[in-house]
Amino acid sequence: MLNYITSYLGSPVTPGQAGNQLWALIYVLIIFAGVSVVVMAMNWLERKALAHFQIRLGPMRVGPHGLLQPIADALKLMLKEDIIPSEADQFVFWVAPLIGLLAAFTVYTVIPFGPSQAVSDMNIGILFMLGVSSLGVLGIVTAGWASNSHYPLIGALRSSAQMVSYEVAMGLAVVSAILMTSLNATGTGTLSMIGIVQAQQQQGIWFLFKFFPLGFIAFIIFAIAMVAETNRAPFDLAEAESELTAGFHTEYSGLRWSLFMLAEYAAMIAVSAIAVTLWLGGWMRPFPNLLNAPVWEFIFSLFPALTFAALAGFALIGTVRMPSHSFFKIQRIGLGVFALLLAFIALVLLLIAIVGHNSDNSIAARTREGIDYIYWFMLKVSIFMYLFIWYRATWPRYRFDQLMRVGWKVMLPISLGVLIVTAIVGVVVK
Amino acid sequence: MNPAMNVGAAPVATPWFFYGLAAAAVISGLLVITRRNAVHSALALIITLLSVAGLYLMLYAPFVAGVQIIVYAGGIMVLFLFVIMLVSIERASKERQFNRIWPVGLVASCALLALFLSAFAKGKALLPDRMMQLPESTNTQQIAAMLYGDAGKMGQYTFTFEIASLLLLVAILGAVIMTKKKI
Amino acid sequence: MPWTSPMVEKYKSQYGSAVEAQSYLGQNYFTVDRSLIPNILRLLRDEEQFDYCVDVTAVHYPQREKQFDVVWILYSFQRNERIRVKTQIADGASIPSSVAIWATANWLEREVYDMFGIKFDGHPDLKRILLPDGWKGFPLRKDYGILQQDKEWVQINLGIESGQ
Amino acid sequence: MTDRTKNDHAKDVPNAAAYVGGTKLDTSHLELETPEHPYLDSNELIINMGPQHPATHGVLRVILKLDGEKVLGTECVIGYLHRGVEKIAENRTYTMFNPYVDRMDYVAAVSNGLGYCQAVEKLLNVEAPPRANYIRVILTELNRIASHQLWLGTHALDIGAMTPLFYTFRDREEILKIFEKYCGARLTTHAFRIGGCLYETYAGFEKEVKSFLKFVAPKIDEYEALLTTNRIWLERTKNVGTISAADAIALGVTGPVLRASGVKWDIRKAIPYANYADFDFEIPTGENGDTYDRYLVRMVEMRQSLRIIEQAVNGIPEGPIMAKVPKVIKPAVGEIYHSIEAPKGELGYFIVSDGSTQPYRLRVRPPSFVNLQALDVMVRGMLVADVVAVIGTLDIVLGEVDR
Repeated sequence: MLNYITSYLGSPVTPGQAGNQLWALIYVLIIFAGVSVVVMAMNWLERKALAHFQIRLGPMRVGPHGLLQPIADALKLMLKEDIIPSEADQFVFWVAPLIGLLAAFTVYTVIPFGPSQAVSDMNIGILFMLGVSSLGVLGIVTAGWASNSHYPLIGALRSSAQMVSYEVAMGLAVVSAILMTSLNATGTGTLSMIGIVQAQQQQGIWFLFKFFPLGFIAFIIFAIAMVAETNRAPFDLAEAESELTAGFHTEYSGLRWSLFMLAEYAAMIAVSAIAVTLWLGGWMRPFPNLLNAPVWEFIFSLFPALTFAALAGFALIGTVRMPSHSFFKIQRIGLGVFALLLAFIALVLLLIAIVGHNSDNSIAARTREGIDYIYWFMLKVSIFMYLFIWYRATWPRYRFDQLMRVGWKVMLPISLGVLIVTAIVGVVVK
Repeated sequence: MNPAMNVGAAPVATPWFFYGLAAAAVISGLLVITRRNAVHSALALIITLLSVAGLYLMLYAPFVAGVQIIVYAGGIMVLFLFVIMLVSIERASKERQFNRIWPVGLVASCALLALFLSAFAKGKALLPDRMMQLPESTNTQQIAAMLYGDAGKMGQYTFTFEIASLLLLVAILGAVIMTKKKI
Repeated sequence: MPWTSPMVEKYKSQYGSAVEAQSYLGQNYFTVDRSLIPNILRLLRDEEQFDYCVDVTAVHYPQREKQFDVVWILYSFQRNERIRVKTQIADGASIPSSVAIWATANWLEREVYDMFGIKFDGHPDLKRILLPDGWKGFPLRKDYGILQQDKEWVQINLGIESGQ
Repeated sequence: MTDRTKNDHAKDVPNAAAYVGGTKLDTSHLELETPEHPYLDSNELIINMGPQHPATHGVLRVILKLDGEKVLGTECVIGYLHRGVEKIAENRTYTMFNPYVDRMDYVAAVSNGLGYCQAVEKLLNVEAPPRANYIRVILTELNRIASHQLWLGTHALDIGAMTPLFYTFRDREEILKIFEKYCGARLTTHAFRIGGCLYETYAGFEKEVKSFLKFVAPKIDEYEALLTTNRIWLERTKNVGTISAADAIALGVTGPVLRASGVKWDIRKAIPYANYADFDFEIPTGENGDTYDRYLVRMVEMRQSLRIIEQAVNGIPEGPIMAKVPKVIKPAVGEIYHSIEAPKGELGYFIVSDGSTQPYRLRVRPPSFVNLQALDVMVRGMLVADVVAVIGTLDIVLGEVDR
C-alpha cells in the first residue's frame, strides 16, 4: 500500500494519462477540498485586504485577527433559513447555484499545478476550460430568471450579455497565445494546458514577453476580460448593489447564496490559473533555463519554506503585539499556535527541500519538485487574486453601455489585431 | 515499470459511460419536447447537448466535444435563454404544443425510425469490425490538417471552410444592420 | 410700511387698488387680488425678470372670511431682489396654477394642496405628495389637531375607545 | 377593550400600514402590473426603486419606467420620513422649535440651525454680536465640508467606488469631534441659539480648527487623486444627468447643482448674511451642468470653505456672543422670509408671527425637496445606472425632502 502511494508520488504523468481512475478520483477530491479551503482563505484575505485599503481593520473578533471568520460565516450561512420565494420557479431556482458551482469546479480537472500535478492532461485543455467556464453564465441567467423578480432579471440579462461579449475578446487573446506554442521545430502547436507550459519552457520565454509587446497586449486583454468574465469590480454590473440591490442573487439567501459566492471565487482562481498557464509560465520557477545550476535549483526550492517562515513570523509579531489584556488571552494563544503551525510547515518544507536536493531518493526529489511546482503556480495565481481585490478597492463601476463599448469596440479589435500580427510575426520568424 | 502506471490498460470509456450518457441524452431530449415551460425545455436541451459532448469524448473526438460545449451549450443556449426569458411564460405555457403540422412530424419520425431499424438489421456489416483506436492526442491535429493542410499544402476542405466563414461574416453584418437603425 | 419703487408704480397704475405693495423689516411684498393671479405672476417673470420661484406656500387664517393666504416668494437673478406675492382665497375656492410659469411650482403646489387642501387649476398632476393618498384632512390647517388622527387610528385599529 | 398585552393587532388588521387616518388606502394606481399592462408583453418595464434600496439615500422611492435599461420616465414617491415639522413648529415656542430644525437635513444640522436662528433674529429685529457671527461662520463652513464629504463618499459608492466613502468618513470624523467638543453633540448639534451662540468656544478651539485645516487640505487632494482623473469615473459622470442653466432656474434648483450649470449665484455673495461679506472667497461654477461638473464644484467649494474658515479663525474678535434677546420670545405681528446657502442649496424659513410665543406659521423652503424635482428632467433617456448616479449627485437628504 505504502509502496503504491510512494510510487505514485514519483509518477511523471497525470492520473488521466496513466488511465488510473482511482488516483484521478483522489486528485479530484483533493482539488475540490483544496479549492474550497482556498476560497475560504480568499474570503478572509479579501475582507482583510479591502479593509486595509479602506483604513478599516476588517474582521477582528472571531479568532485572532478574524482568522476563523470564514468558518463562522460558513456555519452561519449553512444554518440560515433557506428562502425560496413563493412566486419563483422552484426547480430552476434550486438548481441554478449548482450549475454555476459545477461549471466553476469542473474547470479544475485540467488546470496543471505541475507537469504531473493535474487530474488529466486533456488534448483540448484550454478549449475545454473556456467552454466549461462559459457554462457558468447559465447559472446566473437561470438564477435571475427563476427568482421572478425585476432586479435579478435585469442582473441576469446584463451578465449574460456581458459574458458572451467578453468571451470573444478573451478567446482571441487565448488564440494568440496558442499560436505561439507552434513556434517550434515541428510547427505544431498544442491546446493542452501542460503542453502550453512546456512550450514556454522549450522556447525559454514566458509568452508574456514573447514578441514584446504582442504577448503583453494579449495578456492585458485577457486580464481585463477575465475580470469581466467573473463579474468582479469594476465589471460587477450583474450584482451592482447600488443599482440592482444584489443583482441576480437578490432573492437568494443562506447556503444557496454561499454557493454563488463559492462559484464566483472558484471561477476567479480558475481564470487566474488560465492566465498564469498561458502567459506566466505556469508552474515554472523564474529563470528555469538561465539559472539552471544545482545551486540555483536549491535556492529556488527554499522559497516555499521561506514563505511559510515569513508567514509564521508575521503571526508571531501579531502574537507579541496582541494587547496584554486577559480578554485577549485565548486569541493570543490561538495566534501563537497558528504561528507554530506555520513554522512547523516551513520546517517540513525545508527538510523536504534539503533531503530532496542531496539524496538520490527519487521519491523525496519528486516530492520536492512537486511542492516547487505547486508553490510557484499558486504564487502567480495569488498575484491575480490580489489584483482582483485591488481593482475592487480602487475603481468605480462601469455602466452597461460603456462596458459593451469597451468589449466590442476596444478589446475585440485590439485582440484581433494582436492575433493577426502575432500570426504574421510567427510566420516571419520561422 | 511503475506499478501505479497502467498506460494502455482499459480506457476510461467503458460501456457504462456510454449507457449513462445515452440515457441522459434521450431522457433530457424527451423533456425538451414535453415540458410546457420553455426555460425548462432549454435547460433540458443543455443537458442533451452536454451528454452528446460526452459521447464525442468517448469517440476520441475531444475537439468536437469542446466545440459542442463552447458553441452550443455556452453560446447558443445562453442566447436562447436570453430570448425565452423575455417571452411571457404564462401565456406560452397555455398554448397548444402539438399543433397542425403533426403529420409532417409523424412522417419524419417514421423515416428516422426506418433508418434506425435498417441499420439495426444490417448490423455489424455497416460498422468496422473492431473499435477504431484513434490516438486521442492527434485528433485535433487531424482536423487542422483537413482544414488547412499539412505543412504548407492546401487542405482538403480549406476552400469550403473559408467560404463558410465568409458566409457567417455576412450573416453577422446583416444581423447588425437589421437590428440597428443607425450605426 | 408702504413699499415704493418704479415697478410698484407701474403695477399700481395698471391694476389700481387690486395691487397693494408693502414692506416689513426691509422685505417687500405685493398683496394682490385673486383675479390677477396668473397674469401678474407672468408679468413679474417676463417683464421684471423674477425668473426664480423660490417657494409657494400658504397660511391659514380660520377666522377670516377668505381663509387662506397663498404666498409666492420670487427672486430675480438680474436685479438680485426678492419679493413676495400674496393673495387671499376662500376655503374651497381654487386658484390658477403657476406651473406653466415656473416649473418648480409643480411640487410646491402639490405640497400646498397636500397640507391645506387648496386646489390649483391647471396643475398637471395635483395629488398628495408628502402624505399617503388616503389621508384624511389637511394637516396645516389651524383646525387640524395634532392628536386627532393618532387617536382615530388607535380607536379603529386597536379598538381602544379612549384613543390613547 | 382589547387585551393590549397581546400584540395581535397585526392579525386583525391584515395590512396595518395601509390604514392611515381610519381609511384604507386606495392603492389601485400603484398596481404596476395590471391586466391591461402586463410588463412582459410590452417593451416597457416598470421597476420600483426604493423605498428600501441601497442607493436611494434613505427612503426615496422612485418608480422607473424603462425600455430595456433606458429610462423613459420617473416618478418620485416621497413622504416616508414626513414628520410634520411645520405643524410641530406651530405648537412649540420659538426657542423650543430650535432643535427640531436639526432633524431635517441631519447631515448639515448646523446650517439648518443658523438659518432658523437668523430668521427669528430678523423677525425680532436683533443682530447677533460679531464674535457670535464668526463662531457661526466657522461651524457652518465646517458643516458644509462635512456635508460635502458625506455626499462625496455616498456618491462615489453609488457609482461603485467603495474606498472614498471610508476616506471621507475618516476626515468627517475630525469635524464631528470639533462639534462634539463645542456643543456636546456630533450630528444634530443645536449649536446656535436665537440671538447668538450659547456656548463660548472651548480652550484651544482656534488651534484645533487650524490644525484641522492643515489636516484636511491634503485629504481633499487624496479624494481627487482617486476620482478626478479616473477614467471610469469620468465615463460615469461626464454628460450624465445634464441640466441646462435655463432648466435649472425654471425648476428652482439651487446650490452646487445650479452653479454647476453655470449660474454664478450663491446667497453668501448675493444676499450676504451673518458676516460672509467680510470674507474673501470664490464661487465655483461649472460649464456643462453634468454630474462631473457638480462633483468639481463641490470639491472646489470644500476648498473655498477652508479659505473662509481660515480667515474667520484668524480674525475672530473678542466680545459677547449673545445679543440682548428677551427671555420669552414674542415677535411683533408680521412675516419674514430668510434664506441661507445651505450645503444643498437655498434653505429658507418663512415665518408668520401673530405676536404670540409660537410661530403662527413656519414654512421651510427645503433645497433637497426642490432639487429632487429635477431628477426626472435629468435622467430621461439615461440608463438605470445613471439614475443612481444622479440621485447621488443631487445630494438629497430625505429628512429634508420629507420634513
